[in-house]
Amino acid sequence: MATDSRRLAVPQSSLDPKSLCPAKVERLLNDEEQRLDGRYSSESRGIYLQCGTVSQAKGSCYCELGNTKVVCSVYGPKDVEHYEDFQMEGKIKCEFKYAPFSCSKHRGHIPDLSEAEISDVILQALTASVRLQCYPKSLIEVFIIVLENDGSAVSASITAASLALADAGIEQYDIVTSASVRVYGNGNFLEDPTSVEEYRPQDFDSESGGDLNHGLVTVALLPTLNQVCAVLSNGHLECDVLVETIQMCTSLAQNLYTAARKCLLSSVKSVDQNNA
Amino acid sequence: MSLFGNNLSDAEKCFIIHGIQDDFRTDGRSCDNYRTIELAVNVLTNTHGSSKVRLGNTELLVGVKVELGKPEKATPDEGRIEFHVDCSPNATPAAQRKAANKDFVNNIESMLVRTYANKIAIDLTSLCIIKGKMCWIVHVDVLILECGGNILDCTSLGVKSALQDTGIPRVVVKSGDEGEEEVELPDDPFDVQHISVNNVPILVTVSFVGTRHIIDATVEEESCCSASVVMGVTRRGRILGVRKQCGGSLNPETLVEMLEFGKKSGRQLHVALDKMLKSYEKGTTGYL
Amino acid sequence: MPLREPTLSNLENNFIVNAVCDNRRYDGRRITDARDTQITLGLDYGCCTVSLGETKVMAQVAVEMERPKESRPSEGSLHIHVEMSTLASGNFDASKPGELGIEIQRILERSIILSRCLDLEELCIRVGERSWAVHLYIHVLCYDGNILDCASIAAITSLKHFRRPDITVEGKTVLVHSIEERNPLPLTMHHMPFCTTMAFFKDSKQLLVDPTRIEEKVMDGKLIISINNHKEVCCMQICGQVHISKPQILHSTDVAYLKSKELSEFVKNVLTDDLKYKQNGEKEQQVSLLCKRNLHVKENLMCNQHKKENLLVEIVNPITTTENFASELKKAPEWLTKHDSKTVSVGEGLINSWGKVGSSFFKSIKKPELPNLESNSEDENDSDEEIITLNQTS
Amino acid sequence: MRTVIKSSTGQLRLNDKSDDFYKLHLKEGIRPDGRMLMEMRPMVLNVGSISTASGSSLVKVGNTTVVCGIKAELTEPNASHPGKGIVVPNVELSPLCSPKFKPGPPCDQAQVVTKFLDNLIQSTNLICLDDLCVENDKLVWILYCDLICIDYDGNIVDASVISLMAALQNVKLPEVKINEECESVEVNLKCTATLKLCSCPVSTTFRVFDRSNIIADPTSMEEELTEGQLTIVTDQQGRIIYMERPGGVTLQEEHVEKCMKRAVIRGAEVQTLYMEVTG
Amino acid sequence: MLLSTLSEMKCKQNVLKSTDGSVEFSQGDTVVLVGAYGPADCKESKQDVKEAIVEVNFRPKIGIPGIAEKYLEQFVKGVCESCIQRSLHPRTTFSIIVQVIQDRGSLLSCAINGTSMALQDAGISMKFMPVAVTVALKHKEEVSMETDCGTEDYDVIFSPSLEEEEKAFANLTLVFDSVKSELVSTYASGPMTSFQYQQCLMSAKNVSKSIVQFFRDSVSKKLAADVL
Repeated sequence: MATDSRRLAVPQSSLDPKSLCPAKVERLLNDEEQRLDGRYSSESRGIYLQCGTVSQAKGSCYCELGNTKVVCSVYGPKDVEHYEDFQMEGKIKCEFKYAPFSCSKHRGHIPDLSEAEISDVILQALTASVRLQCYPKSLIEVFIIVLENDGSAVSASITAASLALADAGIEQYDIVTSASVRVYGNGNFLEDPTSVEEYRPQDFDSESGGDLNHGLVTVALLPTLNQVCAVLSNGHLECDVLVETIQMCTSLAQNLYTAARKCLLSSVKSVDQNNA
Repeated sequence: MSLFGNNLSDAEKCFIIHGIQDDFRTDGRSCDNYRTIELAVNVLTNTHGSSKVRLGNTELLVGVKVELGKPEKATPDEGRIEFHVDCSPNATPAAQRKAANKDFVNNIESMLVRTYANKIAIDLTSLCIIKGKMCWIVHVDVLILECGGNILDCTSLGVKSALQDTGIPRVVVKSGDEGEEEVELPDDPFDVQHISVNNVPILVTVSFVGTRHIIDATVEEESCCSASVVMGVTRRGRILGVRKQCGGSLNPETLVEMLEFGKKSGRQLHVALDKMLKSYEKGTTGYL
Repeated sequence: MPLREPTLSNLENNFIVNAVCDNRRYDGRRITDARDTQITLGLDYGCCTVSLGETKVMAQVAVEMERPKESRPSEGSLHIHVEMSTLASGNFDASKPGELGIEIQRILERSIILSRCLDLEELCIRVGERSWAVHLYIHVLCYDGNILDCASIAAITSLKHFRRPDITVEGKTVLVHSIEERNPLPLTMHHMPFCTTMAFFKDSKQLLVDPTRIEEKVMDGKLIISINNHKEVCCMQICGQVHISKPQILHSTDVAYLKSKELSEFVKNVLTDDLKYKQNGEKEQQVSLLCKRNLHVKENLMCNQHKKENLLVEIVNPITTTENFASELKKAPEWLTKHDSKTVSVGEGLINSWGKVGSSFFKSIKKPELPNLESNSEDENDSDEEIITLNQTS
Repeated sequence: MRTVIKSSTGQLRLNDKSDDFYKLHLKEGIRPDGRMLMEMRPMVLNVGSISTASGSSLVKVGNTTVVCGIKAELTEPNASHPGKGIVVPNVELSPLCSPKFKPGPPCDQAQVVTKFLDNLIQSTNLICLDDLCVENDKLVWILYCDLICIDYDGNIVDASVISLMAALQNVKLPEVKINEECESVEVNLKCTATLKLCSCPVSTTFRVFDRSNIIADPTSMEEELTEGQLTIVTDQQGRIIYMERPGGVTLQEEHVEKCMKRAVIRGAEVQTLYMEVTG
Repeated sequence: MLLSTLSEMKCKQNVLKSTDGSVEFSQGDTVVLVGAYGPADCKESKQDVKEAIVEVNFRPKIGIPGIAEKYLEQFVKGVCESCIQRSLHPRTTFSIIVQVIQDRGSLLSCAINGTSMALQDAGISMKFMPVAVTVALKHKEEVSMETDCGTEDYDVIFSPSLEEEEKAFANLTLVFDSVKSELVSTYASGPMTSFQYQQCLMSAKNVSKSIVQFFRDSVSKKLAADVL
């Protein structure tokens, strides 16, 4: 009975009613090359970016990618806790969390392994762009919460985190933008996948190696420097396909740069207006 | 990884980087060479399969245990494979700090989970006994004894060897009273079947140091590395899961080169490992 | 925030050791005397407060249903939890039991659970499916040495005093009867083990029963014996720097046995008295005292009680009536803004940092119409929100 | 002219000066953000925007933003209440929303607000738990009500109550049946039902400044300058269904009365808001 | 005017040797044991340069303290923060532990009254002594024939027992200061009109005065015992 004494007790397990009537998705693309939501395979969803969402934070960003909703806030640079070693470079701490209601199944409150991994990937991506040598002995904290996960939550989080850092006035070499592509069989690439379109091994029969060239690739990019700062993939891919997908992600991420710039510009404008 | 890197001076780092530029590493290897791999399987008697691997100064122990359990609701005709990684506090000074140890272990676990979360790595349906009711759960426990760099590659070698070594008791399903199925375990402990490891991936970490990429970096080299890519490579050169590590960034072209390089090295490593495991069956310990 | 444990000066230290060597103790007791034992039973089943001199422990027993362990499908379980409350001593941390707490818990487990004094098979409801789990909570309220003896008395008394609800099993369903419906049942106990702590001084030559906190601080070590009324030793432990000879152990066992016998008689009497009180319908908390040598003079004087006749109170009606606030309310549409079917807002005053939140946050985004990269800013109401749509043709 | 204080730079460290700063304002009967003492901040309510949740809402009270998502799942009932569903509220005050909060397990304040919501649900019999039962002793609904604070600028209690209520009103439960023959659970996602709510509480929070100045709907800074808040929860009939003041400056009766009066008016306002979004 | 009864109170002071002040306080069948330490040393990270901090630990009888205890804690803590003269002891801590011995209703008021006496027993300087009263409003089971009771169809019960609390439609706990009889803290649940609330408030205020008298008697009795 090792329950969390700081929260109300919940039963050990519960079932998502939707999982009991699995509407099996047969194909993600129809004959007209259209996806379930009507998009073409090489068509991204609209992105909405807004800085300064969290009034209490040093910097913050809200990102909406289709139905996927992510909020990120940044605090710091502040003193590192005294017991940590002295460092000439600043440190970033990143915490990524799915809200309990954001996925199809209710999620626990304590970060699990996959959330810890994503935190790490985002941290690595941000480390590449932040000028850490400008912040000796300091800590920059990045908190990300996914309110709704309808696919590509990791990409949305990385983009939001970088914009939030910019909003906080943290020096960066470049903004980080990120995009995901689902590889769907030979030669089909679904850009900016929704949660239904994300790779799940149980969708395949194990006979005849049915999941060859199925997988999901996420890439984060420093667009003006043309440097890749995060790569994450799963599924079963051939190397050439992987390379091709990465290139596709890179160009998608490159396109996001305009949106990110616009968002930052408009947030600066609105601050100016308020001051005036 | 920089987390466990020791504090090298700038001059030392410079020496290592320049060496790598000239394809000559501090221990005499060239950029595409692994360190010596020492391998032993079936080292723990109270597991179903086990292995002990030493790669340079990195050493770890892998034990596999199987137990009967219930399949997940979403996948009623599949068994499960679960990974658990432990790091001895003696493995490296940083591992004595609890938080750092946990991050380190999580990192390995999540990469293993990532590369095994597909249909190809292990045929999970072969682990199912009665659909929706009973299956085998394979627990893979990794104990890291010493960290000498390139822990991920070493872990995956250990896991593959231990899985190869694993014998699952051959159970018989009988329909008992009241139409319920009964499962009978064999009396003979050697009446086992082996898990097919033909498509099990090996992790290959390609590190970018200075201006070149290398495989199998030592701790010192890891602390000079600006970015690295870990990938799961199968025997046939397919890629199951990629992740970029370390805080630096990479040119897209370099990244592609590194992936190609990793794939090539992974296939070679598979061949070498299989050879080694085969010779082991004949009763000799193999060296790479 | 734990306070520091007070230290003892050498002078105090020597005084106590010398006294003990002369077969005397600073509180006037003899070497083999325990302090006054007092048991207070409450209204709740399985709850008692035991004090041993100044040391005070409360015990409470509770049951819950659980699934029995696979290795013992036909048995219930008994769990002991020792809570070292900060009440007991300023240097106890309520969140963790500490070394002392763990020691007490381990010895109680060995003496009560492992000696199988509680019939666990009786606690099984359905083999392999349901059983009772008995939880024994020991709250240490005041620490003046020898918590263990006090806790063991409290544990046994509360287990003896406890009544669990009656149940009926029909097929697979288990029906639990409330106390009003059916008389609750006691737990079956085979024997009553009590712990006795003996402190050793002077190179383990001098023995002392029931050490106080100060005596615990200066002693060389201690011998703990848990023994029941059948003269069966249930648990024995030596701690500290002592080397005890065989005759000493035998002698100690005899001492412990005598004490245990006395205590089990005492506990039995207390419980039968309690039953009588309950039958007479008296609600008073029952207090029983063993060895009335030290009179508790001040206790009754310091206890103040409200007299019944003074308890009548008057209910006052407020003079102002505060009904019908709602009539002051204006009609709705004037202050309410409706943004879309899902979003409304109310009020004015502080400016929102999100501007027109209703229309930007959680906005459903329009599908792009043009198949090339474009950015299209919607300038509604001069707000700065922009919707940027991205697209690419393959 | 209204003065607007925007703390976009994050944490403001309070000192004696800011105390005086407030006192000077209150003397003139106005608060630094331009509000009157009993004036509430503007409020925005949005429902049903999170498709992964069974019911959801977003509430902004001034800068304070709370998102409530309710996830309905099926579980075995509690052994002591075999015919009742389970409702579990949980308030998350993560370090994301304010520098006041630290990462890790929920802080005292989050625990207290969680328990407050739990008490409110139980004491008002807000949801008929018998309705949440699918099959006695076998299968019941569990409603995980997770409230996530995205921006903490004071008065989390009011925002939480409003967002919880709006989200509960927005919940849609699919039809669930137990097939007796094969003992399997059948779900009909097309046929959904809304929750029946027995009451519709609205909470209003006050703080007392300097013994005599009562301010409604405090901001984060105002919370730091005062001790103990007074929360009054009213229902649609204008009755008080919950009241809580854990301590602080002593209050006279007329102050309490004044607050109750304001709470009832506020209650009616928000009730209309609920009506608007649920249609 | 209606009349009601307050349940019997009992107060035993200085019961624990280890604490600075301790009280076993019972109201009817509800018993709590309260211990207070302070002003005492404080961790640097928690220190307040201007005033002392108060820590309250509410301990249940069964199980480990959880979220329900945290909720009750905030009331005891809030009351203590407003009654203790904290500015006299900057950078220190007051620690109060409330152990439930027996819960038979009106737990919160019993805990607060107990805390009040424990603080007094510890000799901690206070601005006033908090006095708590629990009130329950219950619908009349049958309509009373007496006409002078007014038109109310409910009973006002002071210090209700657990059963009475369950049956009541509204429960209130009100905490007053002993000097001016102003409201310090309040907890109320259940549908009630503001008239009813005001009624309970005024009545409880009167009752609080007799409880203050009880506190006085207890203290003088203790002092008399000390002299003996």
